[in-house]
Amino acid sequence: MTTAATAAGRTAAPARKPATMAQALNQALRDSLAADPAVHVLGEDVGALGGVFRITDGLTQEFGEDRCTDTPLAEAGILGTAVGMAMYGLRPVVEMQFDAFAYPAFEQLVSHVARMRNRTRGALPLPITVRIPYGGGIGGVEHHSDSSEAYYLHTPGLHVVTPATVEDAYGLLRASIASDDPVIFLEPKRLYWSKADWSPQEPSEVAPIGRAAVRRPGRTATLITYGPSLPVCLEAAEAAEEEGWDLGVVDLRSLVPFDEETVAAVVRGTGRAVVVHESSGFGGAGAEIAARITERCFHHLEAPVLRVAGFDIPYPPPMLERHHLPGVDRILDTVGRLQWEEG
Amino acid sequence: MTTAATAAGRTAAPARKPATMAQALNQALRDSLAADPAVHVLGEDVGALGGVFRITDGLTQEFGEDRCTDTPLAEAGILGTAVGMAMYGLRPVVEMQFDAFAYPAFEQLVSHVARMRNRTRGALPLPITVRIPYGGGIGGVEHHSDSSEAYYLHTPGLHVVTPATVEDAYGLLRASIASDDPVIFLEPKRLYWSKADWSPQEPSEVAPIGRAAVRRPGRTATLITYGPSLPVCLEAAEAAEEEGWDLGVVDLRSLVPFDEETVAAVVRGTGRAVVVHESSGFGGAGAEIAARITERCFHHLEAPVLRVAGFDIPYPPPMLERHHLPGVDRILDTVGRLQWEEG
Amino acid sequence: MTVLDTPAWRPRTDAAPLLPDPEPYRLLGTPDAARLDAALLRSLYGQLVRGRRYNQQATALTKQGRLAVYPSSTGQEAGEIAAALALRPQDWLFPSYRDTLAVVARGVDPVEALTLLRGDWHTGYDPRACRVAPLSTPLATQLPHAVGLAHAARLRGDDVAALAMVGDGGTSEGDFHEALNFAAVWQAPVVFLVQNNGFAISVPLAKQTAAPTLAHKAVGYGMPGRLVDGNDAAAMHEVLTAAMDRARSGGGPTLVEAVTYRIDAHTNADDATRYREDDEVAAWRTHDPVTLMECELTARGLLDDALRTGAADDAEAMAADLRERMHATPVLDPMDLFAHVYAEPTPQLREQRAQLQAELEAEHRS
Amino acid sequence: MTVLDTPAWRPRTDAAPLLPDPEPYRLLGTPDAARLDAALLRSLYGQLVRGRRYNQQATALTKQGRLAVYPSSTGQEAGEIAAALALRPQDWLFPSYRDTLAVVARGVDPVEALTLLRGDWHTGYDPRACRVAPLSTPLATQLPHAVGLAHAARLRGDDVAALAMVGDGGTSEGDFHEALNFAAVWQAPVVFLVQNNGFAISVPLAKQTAAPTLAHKAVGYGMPGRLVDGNDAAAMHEVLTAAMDRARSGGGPTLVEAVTYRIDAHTNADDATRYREDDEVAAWRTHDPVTLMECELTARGLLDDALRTGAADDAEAMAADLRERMHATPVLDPMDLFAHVYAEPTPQLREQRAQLQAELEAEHRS
Ligand SMILES: Cc1ncc(C[n+]2csc(CCOP(=O)(O)OP(=O)(O)O)c2C)c(N)n1
Ligand SMILES: Cc1ncc(C[n+]2csc(CCOP(=O)(O)OP(=O)(O)O)c2C)c(N)n1
Ligand SMILES: [Mg+2]
Ligand SMILES: [Mg+2]
Repeated sequence: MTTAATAAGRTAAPARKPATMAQALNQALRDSLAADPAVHVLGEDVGALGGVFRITDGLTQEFGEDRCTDTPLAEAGILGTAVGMAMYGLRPVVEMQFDAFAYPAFEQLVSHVARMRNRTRGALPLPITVRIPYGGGIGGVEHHSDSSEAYYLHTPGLHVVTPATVEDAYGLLRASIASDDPVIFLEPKRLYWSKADWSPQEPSEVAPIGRAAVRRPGRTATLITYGPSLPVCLEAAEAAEEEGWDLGVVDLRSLVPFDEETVAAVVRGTGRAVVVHESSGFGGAGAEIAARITERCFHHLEAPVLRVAGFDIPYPPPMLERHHLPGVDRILDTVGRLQWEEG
Repeated sequence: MTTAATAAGRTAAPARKPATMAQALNQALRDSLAADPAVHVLGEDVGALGGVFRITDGLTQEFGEDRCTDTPLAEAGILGTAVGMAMYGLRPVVEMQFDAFAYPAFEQLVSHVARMRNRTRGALPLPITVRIPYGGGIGGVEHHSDSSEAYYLHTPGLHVVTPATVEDAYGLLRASIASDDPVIFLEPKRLYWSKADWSPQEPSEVAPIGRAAVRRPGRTATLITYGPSLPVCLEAAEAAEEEGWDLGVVDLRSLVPFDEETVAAVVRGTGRAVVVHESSGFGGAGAEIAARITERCFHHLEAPVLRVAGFDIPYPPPMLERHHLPGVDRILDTVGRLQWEEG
Repeated sequence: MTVLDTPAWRPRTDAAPLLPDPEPYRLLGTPDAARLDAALLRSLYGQLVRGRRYNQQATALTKQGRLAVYPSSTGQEAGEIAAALALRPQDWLFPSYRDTLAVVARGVDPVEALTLLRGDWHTGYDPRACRVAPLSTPLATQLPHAVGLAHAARLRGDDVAALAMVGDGGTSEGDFHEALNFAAVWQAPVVFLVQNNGFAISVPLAKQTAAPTLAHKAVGYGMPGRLVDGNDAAAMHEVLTAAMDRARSGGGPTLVEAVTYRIDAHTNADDATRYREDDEVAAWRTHDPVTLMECELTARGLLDDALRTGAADDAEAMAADLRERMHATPVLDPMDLFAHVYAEPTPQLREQRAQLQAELEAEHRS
Repeated sequence: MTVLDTPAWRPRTDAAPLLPDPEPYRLLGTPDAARLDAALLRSLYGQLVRGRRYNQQATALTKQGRLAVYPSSTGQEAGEIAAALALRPQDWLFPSYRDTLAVVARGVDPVEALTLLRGDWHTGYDPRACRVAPLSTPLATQLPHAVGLAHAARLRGDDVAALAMVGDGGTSEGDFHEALNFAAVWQAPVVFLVQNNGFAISVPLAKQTAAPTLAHKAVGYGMPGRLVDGNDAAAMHEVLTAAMDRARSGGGPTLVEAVTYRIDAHTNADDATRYREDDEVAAWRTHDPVTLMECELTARGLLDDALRTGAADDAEAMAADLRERMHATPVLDPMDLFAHVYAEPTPQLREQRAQLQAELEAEHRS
């Protein structure tokens, strides 16, 4: 993994300067294409247009249509042909244009992508990366704001990765493409334009897939989150200081594999935890995280692990989404319910 | 619901005698077709063959091809056309031949079936019942033993129901077909041939969708389960008596809506609970149940809510499935880990 | 004679009549146009002018922040309008996200037709009352719905047919295939209209299909395929009306390919210069649906000032009304988020509803 | 001349040559058979006899509980064998769950080919070593895999083509549509073989499609469709070989429909009397692939005792060997359940592995 994230074979990259997550993802694709001739990018509008979010901008121009290919408009076909390409030894990187438009590929994903290695006792690993822009907060109309991670993390055979920072966007995408296992790479679309001082020249800072990052230490309670909700949690932690709360924030980065050790260690330290994510709460990632932490840390818990998640409703229309998305207030209200007296 | 489950319009039914779950399901379909001309059954091989499990046996002969229809072999097409039929006022009952073969219909299910009512502010409810034989234990080859409930219960807009007894098979299917909401009706295929003394003449005994049933009271700890795992849990409870444990067993019957009240009440009584299901544990139904109970009953819990589930692996081949399926021993081992000392 | 002559596999359909014409069917500017009723041409003209204006106004509303996004049908007005006019009151329209103009031409209030794109809800009109399905964003997924509804109506013995719209890109989706196959097997009273504008966002038709034409796909389902000049409102009207009549009379489904071009980009948010040449756009402007109709009317001496100004004024009035009503910010009740998920909210939803209610009251107090 | 003559929409393909013959192509029993090489006929005969015996033996193994289930290809041996023979060593076969015979004819050890159906694992052979994809149970899902692999080989500049098999029912799935479309757009070196036995389990072709023939579906993708007598091993061999050669030489994909019939039921577990008439089966027995070949050989005086007994003995030997080796119960290691889920087991899997290990040791002790 770490080698995967090294600068190997990369064309001279710019020095540390403000970059957006979109730019970091684009650089990761460019570097992966340059580093390994087996890497092929395919999807709808990834060519001349550079993708609707411009994540593949310039790749076809630089590497040619065979390396970055506009496909016909059919997601099962895209993923299904990617399976065949991987069977032949290529490393397809598939772009699904939006979260909800990955659903047509669900059978290929669950019945083949996730199972081919196991089915063949390891003879046919499928090093496929499926890039899916996910989540809301961008005023998208119906079907453009789904958080579908729970479907994927419940599917054995898939790795499920989601970056929350510019640096991780680069490093985790490089690592995902270099992985010999299929990776669902969930891109928090509302963080595409988030900026950070970043240089692709320091990929060594990037953790391998499967390691959570403690984004903020805290003694009072721990916020456990990932992807689009990280900035919200950090903001909440800031605001909590006024209440005299010292909240820690853990960024999971990878839902599968799940970094139980790190999360459990942090929660044992605080005895209180809240899991925060955008997707509907019922049967969401937060349920697994809460259940697992409780199994591991029961006697360290001063209060039940609570969850702040999207409501159990279809994603709202743009004008109402702010009520659905976990915000600072809802997070702090929940922290306030961590039974401070009884603890 | 209750009216739905009454004998209204049913053709004279046999008196109480041993019946299999398959027969009860067949009777429920027959009675629903007889009771409401809007009910239409469609799927692959549901006609002359009567379905690969014979659940639709005789329906085409009795009600004609327009009421019980063999469709072309395309699950998205089946569910998609069912959506259109429901838009026109019919009550389609769709059969998916096996769990894994419902995946091609995933987009129609998530993006339309679950959302049409909400999308149209209630103008277009979709009273569709999707019957899916699920789970393993029948020696099926790959793709014939999936437990896919976690995908459905995380999808707002769907009801998710699964019977574990002959009586519930009848009553819950009648209620599901009568429901104005889409229902994913999961049929535990290895219980198809389970028998019970049953008469369709007492449907009043049937609880409406959304009510759990306490199958066995118990003072020491509670096993929470559903569908194919109910008999295993009852067996485990029997065996536990030798260990001096008095285990209660709750049959959820409906995963959505989830009967929080009943489950929480029972767990508060015992202070210890184990959730048991066949599907992979990570992100499975058990995670939601454990997390939710813990949120509600934290101070009544003597130990963390533990889970006994299938491993986080693709469903095993027939010769190895017994190692994967939660059995009596694994359940009792887990009950034994409920921290009796510390409690 | 062998067993191969058994019905089991034998063609039940003759392929020849299913094949589309080699060239798109046209009426305007051809001798055949002579037989066209003047009143029809006048009304089509009025609708085209109105439709063009509607597209301009909706696009303008995006610039003023009154619409989240607008996928224009400028250049495709002939197809949008012909689709609506081919329907009787009891027939159903199944539009794609592109087709708000067809929805409006069908008689739905433009403000309600634009609800999805304004972002206050997912659908603004009552589909049953209007016999118009919600605008469908997931491509081609509305096609099986149209088949199912048409099939249901037929089972009920009702004289109802459905018309479903999809783009050239949408024809690549599995749902397109499954829908057309079900329709043909069930002989459902449904017509599939493919508006082929040569692009799926940035992807040109040559990367979408290698078929002779999209209309040729019909043969593989055993239904007739028709190839039409999608910018010729009269040809579109004639072909769609004939196809709908055929469906109503039990003749089964038809696939109609309308060859057209969208002058506007994919949506207001799209930058078309990244993938298409200006002179291609210019070339298609010479084949504009409004102009084609004007030429025909002029040739037949039908385009007098009354008609011209009448159409323009009517279009202006529609635009002014739309502009004004779209400037009023809709009043929304966040509690609606929980009202329609199920017939009865689950216990969990009731709890979440209460939570939001409390949050809003707190917000209000502070 | 209008803009309609611009390449954007214009047919790049002429439809006529893509259309299949009205009647299934046949060789055996026709004058054309004269040109067939005697050696080829002899070897096809041997393979057919062997294939028929293989189906009988596998079905017998289900009765003895040695196979969980067996989907027989009795009656379809010509297609199974011709598919395998059309491949060079470097080419790939993409079989459906029905096609273990093609897999065996391709050279895979029968015991390994039957692993899925015996139930000791999901795939028994190394797909890369054999250039045979795993048997695919989800219908039509293997077709896009074949397209992707063929496309990848072409991108790599390798002289490799793929042949993918599917049934008549499988053609209704969206994946069939998407795979053929991708193949045609990419001009991938792949051949699609549809074995049309007139049934999908119990569903007859008439409820599956209204197409003139399944081969006609090719036109809608811009590839040639060929209609062949699927029980005529010589015709199948010629057509598939030609299609593969065409693919290899950059000519693009071909859709081949083999008209056939399965004498056996869907699987050993199925009761075919519920949905088909005995006399239909009887009728097809008169058009049996083995018999057709025997007649041809006899007519040409090629069917001497040497050939007949040679083929029979060879088939018996294969069956005896299969019988014997399938009677040994496979020794399985439950720990394999965790070995191949990922390259590296996750922490969670390591824990679960340890749990099962402990359980088994406890079992062992007690
Ligand atoms: C299933 C699905 N995949 C992808 C998208 C994203 N998307 C929206 S419009 C579009 C292009 C559609 O092209 P076409 O069908 O030709 O219709 P047009 O926009 O040209 O009218 C794409 C890829 C979608 N809406 N649904
Ligand atoms: C996606 C999917 N849906 C349903 C099934 C269940 N099933 C297995 S075989 C079969 C019939 C297949 O018919 P056909 O394609 O004609 O092949 P044949 O069995 O006749 O060889 C069905 C419905 C499946 N395997 N995959
Ligand atoms: Mg288009
Ligand atoms: Mg078949």
